[in-house]
Amino acid sequence: MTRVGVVTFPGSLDDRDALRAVRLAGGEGVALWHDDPDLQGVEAVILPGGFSYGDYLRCGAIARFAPVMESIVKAAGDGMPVLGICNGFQILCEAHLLPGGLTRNHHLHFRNRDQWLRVESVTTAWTGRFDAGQNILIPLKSGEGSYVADEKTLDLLESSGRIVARYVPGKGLAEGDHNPNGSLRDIAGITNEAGNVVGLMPHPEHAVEALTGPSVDGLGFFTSVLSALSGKVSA
Amino acid sequence: MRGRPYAGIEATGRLDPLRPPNTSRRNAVARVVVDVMLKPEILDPQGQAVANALPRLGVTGVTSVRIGKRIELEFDGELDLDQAREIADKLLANPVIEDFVIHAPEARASGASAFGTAEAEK
Amino acid sequence: MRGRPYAGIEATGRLDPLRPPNTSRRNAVARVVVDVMLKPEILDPQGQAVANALPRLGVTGVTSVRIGKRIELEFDGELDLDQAREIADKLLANPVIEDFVIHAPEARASGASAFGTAEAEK
Amino acid sequence: MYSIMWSEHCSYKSSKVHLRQFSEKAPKSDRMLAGIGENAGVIKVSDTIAVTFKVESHNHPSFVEPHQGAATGVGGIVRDIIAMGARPVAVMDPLRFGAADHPDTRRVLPGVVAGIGGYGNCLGLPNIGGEVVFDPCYQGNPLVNALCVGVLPVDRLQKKEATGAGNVVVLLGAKTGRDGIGGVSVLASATFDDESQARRPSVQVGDPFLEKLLIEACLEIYDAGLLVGIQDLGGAGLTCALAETAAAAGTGMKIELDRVPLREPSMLPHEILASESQERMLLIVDPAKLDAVLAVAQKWGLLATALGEVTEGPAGRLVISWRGKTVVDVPPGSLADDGPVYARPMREPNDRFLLQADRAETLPRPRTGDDLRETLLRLAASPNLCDKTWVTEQYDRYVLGNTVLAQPEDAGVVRIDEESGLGIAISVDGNGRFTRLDPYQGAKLALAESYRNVAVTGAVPVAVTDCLNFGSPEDPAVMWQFAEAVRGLADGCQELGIPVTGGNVSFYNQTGAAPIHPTPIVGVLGVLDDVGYRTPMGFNADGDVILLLGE
Ligand SMILES: Nc1ncnc2c1ncn2[C@@H]1O[C@H](COP(=O)(O)OP(=O)(O)O)[C@@H](O)[C@H]1O
Repeated sequence: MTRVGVVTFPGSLDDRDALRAVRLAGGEGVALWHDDPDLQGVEAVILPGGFSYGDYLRCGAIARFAPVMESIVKAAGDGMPVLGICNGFQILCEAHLLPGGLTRNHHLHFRNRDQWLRVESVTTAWTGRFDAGQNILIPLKSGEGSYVADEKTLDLLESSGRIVARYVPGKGLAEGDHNPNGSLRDIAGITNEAGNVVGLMPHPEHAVEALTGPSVDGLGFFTSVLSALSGKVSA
Repeated sequence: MRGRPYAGIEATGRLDPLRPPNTSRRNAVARVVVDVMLKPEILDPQGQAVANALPRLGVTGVTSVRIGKRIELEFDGELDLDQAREIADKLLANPVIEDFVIHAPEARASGASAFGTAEAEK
Repeated sequence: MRGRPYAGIEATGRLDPLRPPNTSRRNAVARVVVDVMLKPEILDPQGQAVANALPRLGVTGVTSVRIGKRIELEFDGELDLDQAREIADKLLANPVIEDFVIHAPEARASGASAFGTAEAEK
Repeated sequence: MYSIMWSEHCSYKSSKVHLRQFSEKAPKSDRMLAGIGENAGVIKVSDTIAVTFKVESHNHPSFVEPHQGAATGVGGIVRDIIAMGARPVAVMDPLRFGAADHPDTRRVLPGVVAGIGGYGNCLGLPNIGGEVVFDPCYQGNPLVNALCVGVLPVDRLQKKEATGAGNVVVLLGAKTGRDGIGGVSVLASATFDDESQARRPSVQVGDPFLEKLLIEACLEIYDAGLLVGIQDLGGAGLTCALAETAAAAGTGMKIELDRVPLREPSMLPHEILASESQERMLLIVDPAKLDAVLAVAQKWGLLATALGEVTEGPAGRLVISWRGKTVVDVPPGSLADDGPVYARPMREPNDRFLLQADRAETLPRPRTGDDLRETLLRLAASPNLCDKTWVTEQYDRYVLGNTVLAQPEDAGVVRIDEESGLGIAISVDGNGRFTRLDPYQGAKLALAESYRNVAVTGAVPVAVTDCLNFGSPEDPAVMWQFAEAVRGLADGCQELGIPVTGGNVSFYNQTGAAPIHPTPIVGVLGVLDDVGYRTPMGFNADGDVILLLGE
């Protein structure tokens, strides 16, 4: 079974949820500890949501220096799939694995709601099982989710197909309110040049069971990486 | 910006963000800075978290970190310190847990404010 | 604290939170202040919110508000500005979205730092 | 120490004589593993799993400093739940504010909501429900009640008793500062007047990140079986925790106060003892297991400090030294148990017959289309009926991945066992206006509403917790309201056959001579054998049949 690691930092909250999602997608979830650089032979890594180090100073700023991150940065450079969800996305930006940064929601409040996204890039390690342009519904919950980058970076992301998902209007969202936090160009998620590192503000791991989520659309991220990895093995 | 040289006591990543480069220092716009810090007896979890993280960066000499807010106000026309103080007291600081200090860097006699020196470097 | 008198350009709710009252200004502990502000091109929603709230307080002359962080570091022993700058660059500020300025108020030649003046008032 | 421990907040001196009814009238239940008197009631929900829940107030601090007051309210109730041996799994927040358009509500409400959200979200606890009610009677006394529910294996239940001479007393968590010194006695046990404003204790500021680490560290310590006893530090800080743990075991303690890690080195012994610094727990540890406990603390980056040891009972003494001198030497029971008990005078409020004379039947009814339109618009515009999304969007309801029902449902439902689908439902309700008209019936109605809200999800209601928010007990009319409400709640529980397992009393919610409406908040816990069978509110599909049950 494909082993997917989920890192627990002090203050990580959705780590067990990410492990559950990996399991439901058919993989084996492996708990990784922030203080231990050993990646235990996993083939992909998830940096889960939460408030690592209380989100003090800047979200993800302190977590970036955890010993496990050194191994992850190196492995990511070698092509290992890495998904950062919410706080994980923030950590990836702080670690410069992804460009830009995440700042305070423009309305200054933490916001938790079911959010419509359009999946735009389906060539990443984490989105291969989606259709390009597919609309999905997954929970969003964050206080500092507003994606910012300079114009040049934004243009580059657009032109190279590195915008993974955007906030879009949909059922249940008030008109004109589809962007929940002021993210530039409605960006909800991006990828690196190689397409193995993905950062996503909303939480796919909370949309994996009909009982507890608004949909099961989130499962696609986890099945995608498992397919990508098994494809690699057989190739 | 990284590794930029600095001189004397001032090191700067960038200049005063409020002032566009190359504008004259004496103009009609008045600027006030309000520094808001938690009262010393109040727990500062942010500062604490940063202090605890420093050894991981190989930094050992830091004994205390306190994190507060720096607020830059720009006034149209004359500086009204009374007004600035009222804004700080009513809106910018929470007097139950915070203290504030107001500076008017522009008005300082010597002109040798932190930002001034930094600017001179450019 | 409210309505406390202030003199000249300094108004203070309270003194430097880092220094216990009545300690000498020259001691073995070195202090550094790092001011971190969002880059001017990055939207500052907090500053915006304050700016929008001001007219409600009857304040109309303020044209811009930017809110950043003021971080006070206390070093054990000698001040190491290189180290302070490294901490600021690596941890305290994110160069993608923020700029920083480092001051060492203690070392200022004139001694007329903001907090110094404020302190003298008490 | 005595003035704090014997304060209303800590000793329940005015309420004790009434609260007894909860135990006296409680139906016998072998589900109840811990009841009133413990940090929180514990109910067995299967052969191996138990649930603990409690609602508590943080009203006064939240008026002084809404954000931190509400945040530390969440922190406090969560520590009660941890102290029972449970992992906290959800929170709820019944709130009361003054008029929605009053300027001070603009200060208090956003701060309270941000505080509850900020703390609960950072702990990773889903918020699964609550209330937001506006009424001018709460203008100077907003109510911030917070409920937490936790889950534990039956055999992980923790005790607070400091048994076993020679066992080590360990303080775990945050450093001690000058937070909220005299907080409980000054804030929670007095009305606000100019004098008490001047005596305001310094506000407690919470660190939810540290509390999250505290949760994980405590659970790891429990699972390794390393503890003799544990108690959270809340109101009255160390004083209360030391006295209660020793008194509960009939032992004594020898404590060196110099060992307490301080945020401010200049603190005096009475300040250290009274400090209400947040995010601290007191552990009683067998010396052979001390190293293992310290290792877990270190893993989670927490301070853990041995303060002293348990000494021989019976009738041991609590002896505290500081800088080589004995500063305290008392029997712990005298602090914890021997506080005064008052039977305060009570008198039915003399305006009650006037209120009751004003019956619904005599009110004018809308008769024309225009009247109806007017009434409908007024209802639609009422802040009490408005959409609460502005509040609930600021709370994480998904974290932990077990939330089955939350806002906007009538009750929250969480799965507590993924394999079997075992789950719990909780609702919190109260109605101050009803209770003002008739405290006995008002309390019963709050219970009935909460009970119904739990039952309609498909759960079987099994236990009750309550937070009794009232004015000054020194006012005989308020005392009467209190006594009637307690009698009503106790009778209601007896009739429904479920016990009150714990709760909290908040007195002195009063501005000058004007008390708030008596506001008992009742939380009911229910059990679902399989959350797959929960019933959400609202119609599901076209063609569903609609039935009306009852009259
Ligand atoms: N302070 C709060 N915290 C969390 N949830 C709340 C709060 N206030 C209201 N809610 C939730 O919002 C929903 C609607 O509340 P409300 O309008 O009071 O409903 P009802 O009138 O049916 O009780 C309910 O699910 C309730 O639990």
